[in-house]
Amino acid sequence: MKPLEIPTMDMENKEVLRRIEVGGDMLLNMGPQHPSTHGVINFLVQTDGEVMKRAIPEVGYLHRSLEKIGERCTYNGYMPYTDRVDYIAAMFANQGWAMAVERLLGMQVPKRAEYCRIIACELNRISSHLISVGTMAMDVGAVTPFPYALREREFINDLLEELCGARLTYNYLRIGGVAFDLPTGYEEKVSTFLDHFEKILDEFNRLITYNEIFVKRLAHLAPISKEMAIDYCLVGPNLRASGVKFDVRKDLPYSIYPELQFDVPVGKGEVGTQGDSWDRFWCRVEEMRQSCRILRQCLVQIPKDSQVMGKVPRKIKLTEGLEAYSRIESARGDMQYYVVAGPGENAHRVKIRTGSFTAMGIIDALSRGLMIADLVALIASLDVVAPEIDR
Amino acid sequence: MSKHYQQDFGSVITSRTSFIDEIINLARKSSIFYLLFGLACCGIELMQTGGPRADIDRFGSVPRATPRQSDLMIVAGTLTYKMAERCRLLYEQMAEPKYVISMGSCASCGGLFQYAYSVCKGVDKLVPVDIYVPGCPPRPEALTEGLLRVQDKIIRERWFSDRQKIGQPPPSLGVDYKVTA
Amino acid sequence: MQSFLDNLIRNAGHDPSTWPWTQFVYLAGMGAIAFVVINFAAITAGIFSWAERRVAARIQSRVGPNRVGPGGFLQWIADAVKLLLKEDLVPDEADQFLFRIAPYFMMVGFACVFVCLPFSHRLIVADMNIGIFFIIAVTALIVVGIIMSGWSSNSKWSLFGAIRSAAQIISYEIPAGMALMIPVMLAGTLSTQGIIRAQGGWPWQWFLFDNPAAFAAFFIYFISALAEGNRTPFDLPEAESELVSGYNTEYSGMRFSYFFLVEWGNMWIMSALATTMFLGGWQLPGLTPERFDALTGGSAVVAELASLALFAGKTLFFVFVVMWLRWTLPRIRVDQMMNMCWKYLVPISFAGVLFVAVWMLVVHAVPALGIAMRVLLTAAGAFGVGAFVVRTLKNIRDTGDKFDFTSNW
Amino acid sequence: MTFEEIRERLAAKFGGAGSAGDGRSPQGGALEARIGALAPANKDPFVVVPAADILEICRYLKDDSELAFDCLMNLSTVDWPKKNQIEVVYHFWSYSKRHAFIAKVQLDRAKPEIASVESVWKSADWLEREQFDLMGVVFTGHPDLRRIMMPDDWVGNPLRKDYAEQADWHNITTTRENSLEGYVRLDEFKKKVAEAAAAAAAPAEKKELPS
Repeated sequence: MKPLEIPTMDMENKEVLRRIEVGGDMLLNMGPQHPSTHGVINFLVQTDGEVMKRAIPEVGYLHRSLEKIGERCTYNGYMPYTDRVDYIAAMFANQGWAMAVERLLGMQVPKRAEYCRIIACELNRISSHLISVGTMAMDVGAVTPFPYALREREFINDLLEELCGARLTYNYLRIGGVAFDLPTGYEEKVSTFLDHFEKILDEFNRLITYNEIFVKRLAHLAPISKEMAIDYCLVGPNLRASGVKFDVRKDLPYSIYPELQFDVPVGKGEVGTQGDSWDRFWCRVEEMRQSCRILRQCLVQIPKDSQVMGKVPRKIKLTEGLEAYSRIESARGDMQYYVVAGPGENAHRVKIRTGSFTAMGIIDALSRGLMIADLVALIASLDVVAPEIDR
Repeated sequence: MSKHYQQDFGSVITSRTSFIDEIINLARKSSIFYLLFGLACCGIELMQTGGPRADIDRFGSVPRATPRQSDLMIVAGTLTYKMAERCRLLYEQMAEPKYVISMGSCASCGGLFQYAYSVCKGVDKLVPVDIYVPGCPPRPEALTEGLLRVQDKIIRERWFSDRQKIGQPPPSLGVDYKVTA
Repeated sequence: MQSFLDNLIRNAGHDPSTWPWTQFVYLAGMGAIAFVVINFAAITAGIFSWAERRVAARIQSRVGPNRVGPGGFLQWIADAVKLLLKEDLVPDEADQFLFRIAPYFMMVGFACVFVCLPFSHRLIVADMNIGIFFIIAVTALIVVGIIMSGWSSNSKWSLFGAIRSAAQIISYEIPAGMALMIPVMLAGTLSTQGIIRAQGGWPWQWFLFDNPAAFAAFFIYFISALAEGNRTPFDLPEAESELVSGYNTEYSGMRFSYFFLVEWGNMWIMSALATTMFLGGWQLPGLTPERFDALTGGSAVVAELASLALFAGKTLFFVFVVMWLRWTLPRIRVDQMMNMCWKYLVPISFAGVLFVAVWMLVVHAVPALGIAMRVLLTAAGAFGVGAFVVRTLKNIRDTGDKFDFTSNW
Repeated sequence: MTFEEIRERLAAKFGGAGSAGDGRSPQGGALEARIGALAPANKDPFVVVPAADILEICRYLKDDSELAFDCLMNLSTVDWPKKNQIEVVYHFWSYSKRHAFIAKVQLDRAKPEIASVESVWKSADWLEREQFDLMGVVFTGHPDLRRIMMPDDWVGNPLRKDYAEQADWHNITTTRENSLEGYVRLDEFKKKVAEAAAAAAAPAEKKELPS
């Protein structure tokens, strides 16, 4: 075995450092292994004592070449990889890919399959937001909400496992439908869970959302104005917390969302400025409640037939250069797939535009003048997930 | 501990441990602090393992954020080349005796990402791995099982003699990790 | 101490004053007592580490350590043995000497406090007449240890932790000290035993319910003690989610276990001090200190044990409250921490001292006013406890509590 | 507004009346036309604009009160080795008007260079850095153009179709050795043993037959 020649971690050779004038300040290297960077993200923090001058995010520690792999796989074969784009909300990544390819094929999905998709997705949205709010509370220092979130997540994992056999990387959706129909008695199980979960949400609010210290920590922290949020292309709850009432499910309705009643929670600056970190937290908590509402409607409205797969050719072959763009509302916001079809059975180019990627870009601008403890809360409030940034 | 002598695991020392060794090993195995090193998808299952249902704390394992205080590095998830040197650095920052669990197929061999240009095909190219936990990602139960296998390994070790790792000798440690700035 | 040994030797039928080497006998006796005290401190700290993990697990609806010994009780021994046997790692770029010596500073500062912490009516190492002053002075050594460890580690996270800790502990010493002055004024002595003797066994005889300023001082002291002990919501020096592990980031093995020990041992100190100063210490209800002194034989032993149990019970309750707070509250930010100290706690504690001075004159003139205030405050305290119980029951009714005490223990 | 209306408005401003071009070849249309025709055959129609004008067009798209594209949703690049082109695809979105638009720029594959639109939309900052890293498109005027995903000393642009992976990176091999090499399945092994036994037995039988 050849001895490994790993380069010395010579910070002076890092290109990014040439762009900071450190002067008399301290340069702090936060991450990639740090308890609250939410995965492997590196922050180069220029600080003057506790107060930061600037925090530069360095990403790419989890760049897994998913876009290149998309060019090598068949359309169906890429579905498991999309799970890994956003492992906390894998169902949405599946849905985005399925919708993009369905768009290329120009096909319709059976009604029941759409309902199955939405049930799976909304359950996944709850579990994703649970991780988000739990880790946010943990980063602010309250440890207990996180195990609570994990406990509720386990129930959702059980439900999704019954549906598709996996706890995290579901691979449930197929191009043209879903892999499996709902198991018998699934509706009752989901509604039992929802009864339980809505009570837990109230308890969650009592425990942490309106906690005095928690509010003091997060109110007025790093507010993002409407214009700034749009300029930096923030999406999802981050954008809505800033006061932009935009939800792909409502404004560019896809799937069966037009048939469902739900509200879009918008940040109101209830305890501080509009668009501050507390608003982003609150938006996620409220979205969980709305997801419960959607799920209850889906369980009632779901058609009773059993067709869950549309007619899809066995080998999907498309004209070269045909391209499609799909937008869905993922747990982390507007998730977009840009697919260019290749000559054979695989795509020529897959580009995944994710919410975390742009959310990460704003941290440099927002971090000026915050404290180190605030940076941690800010990262958590933007709810970034490392593989979604890096893909 | 007699049942452990009958098993043979690679080249790990499985000879009879002394009474003092046994007492020490009992203590060591019941207090394995693991490094919070969630890299990717497996990191979520690692959190769930510490969470209410699987609760790895029952076995005395708590997460530590700093490598200095941890005994076990659970490499949970895909290791990219950009991350590789950090992983090695963290391993070398840990105090002996230290153990490594490679969690999930990405960490074990690259897994799904064999075609990927940026993924390191297996963490054992960098650090000596004690236990491989298969799965993509492994369930919390599987990781708990991995922890129990580490405990099995610890209890058969002789504290007062040199430790020996499975497979190849540990990679050369002659790397200068001076961190400047 | 000396008189205790003298008594012991006289009981055995010798006269120590005739011995030529009495000083060495005293020294050996002190050594034995120091050994006992340090072991008590270490063992309680260890047991608290287990208790904290179980309490945390219960709060987070987990199980917690349950594999080593009954209910995982021996977990702390396993941790200790493992930490002692780990490689003693000193970073290459650290200041070797300071890095090695820093944990001992903390240990010394922590162990010395036990010298004048009472445990029961007679159980105290030395009932110094400057007891409280000694405790406040000696705890400051812990800050020195923390700053040394943070500085010598040559790690930025450690440095952050150390500087935060310095700012925090030095700031909160002031309100804590001022709050402790109020019982000292009421009792008219700095000795810990003297302060307990000045109170009584029943709640309305405690200094906590003596007057509004003392009532406030208790909470000021408790908050400041949390801050000095680096407990949530003031765990900024080792904030795990911000600074990786704070001032002890670079420590491993045995030296890290000292930090461990001091953190949990401090919980006993802060709780015991709160019990001593505000909650009547070991005072048994219905048994005045004078009657206690007069007891002899078996009844004295029983009373001694009862007072020990009462004191330990009150202290352990506060230890539990500290743990409970830690696993419930978020952490505050460093500027909020300083704001709270200098803008609120310090002025209130100073005003409290002045108020108590005036109050003592008033009560001296009109004793009935003092009794009325005690009754009022005790009633208020009882109402608070009642309201808390009602609220808790309502929460349990709303969401349910599914803990099963029989399994998984 | 629909795609067609937006294109008309752009064409009115930038002089291209729109003509024969099929959208894939900007030179095919009228030479003075700076806004290419829509490509309606596709799922999402798009227009092709010349690289030199991208900054000007983007500014207009953002500032015009009717168009008001306040958000650059996506910026991606597509490598076409056969046509020797790299396409840069801009997806615009307007939150105030709720309409979308897609523009493409075709660059030379050997030397892809285009003006950065970071000054128009801040979100372009990271999106452009990503494409610079993975596809090697140089965005002139970008304030902080450096690799984002790959390490600083990485060689090549991975998303190019002709990208070849290196054999090792800092002495870490990029392939996984097959640990099962040299092993065979048990039933195949048994079959082989049986064959070998048969082969060993066969000559003897052959010897026997003639005799």
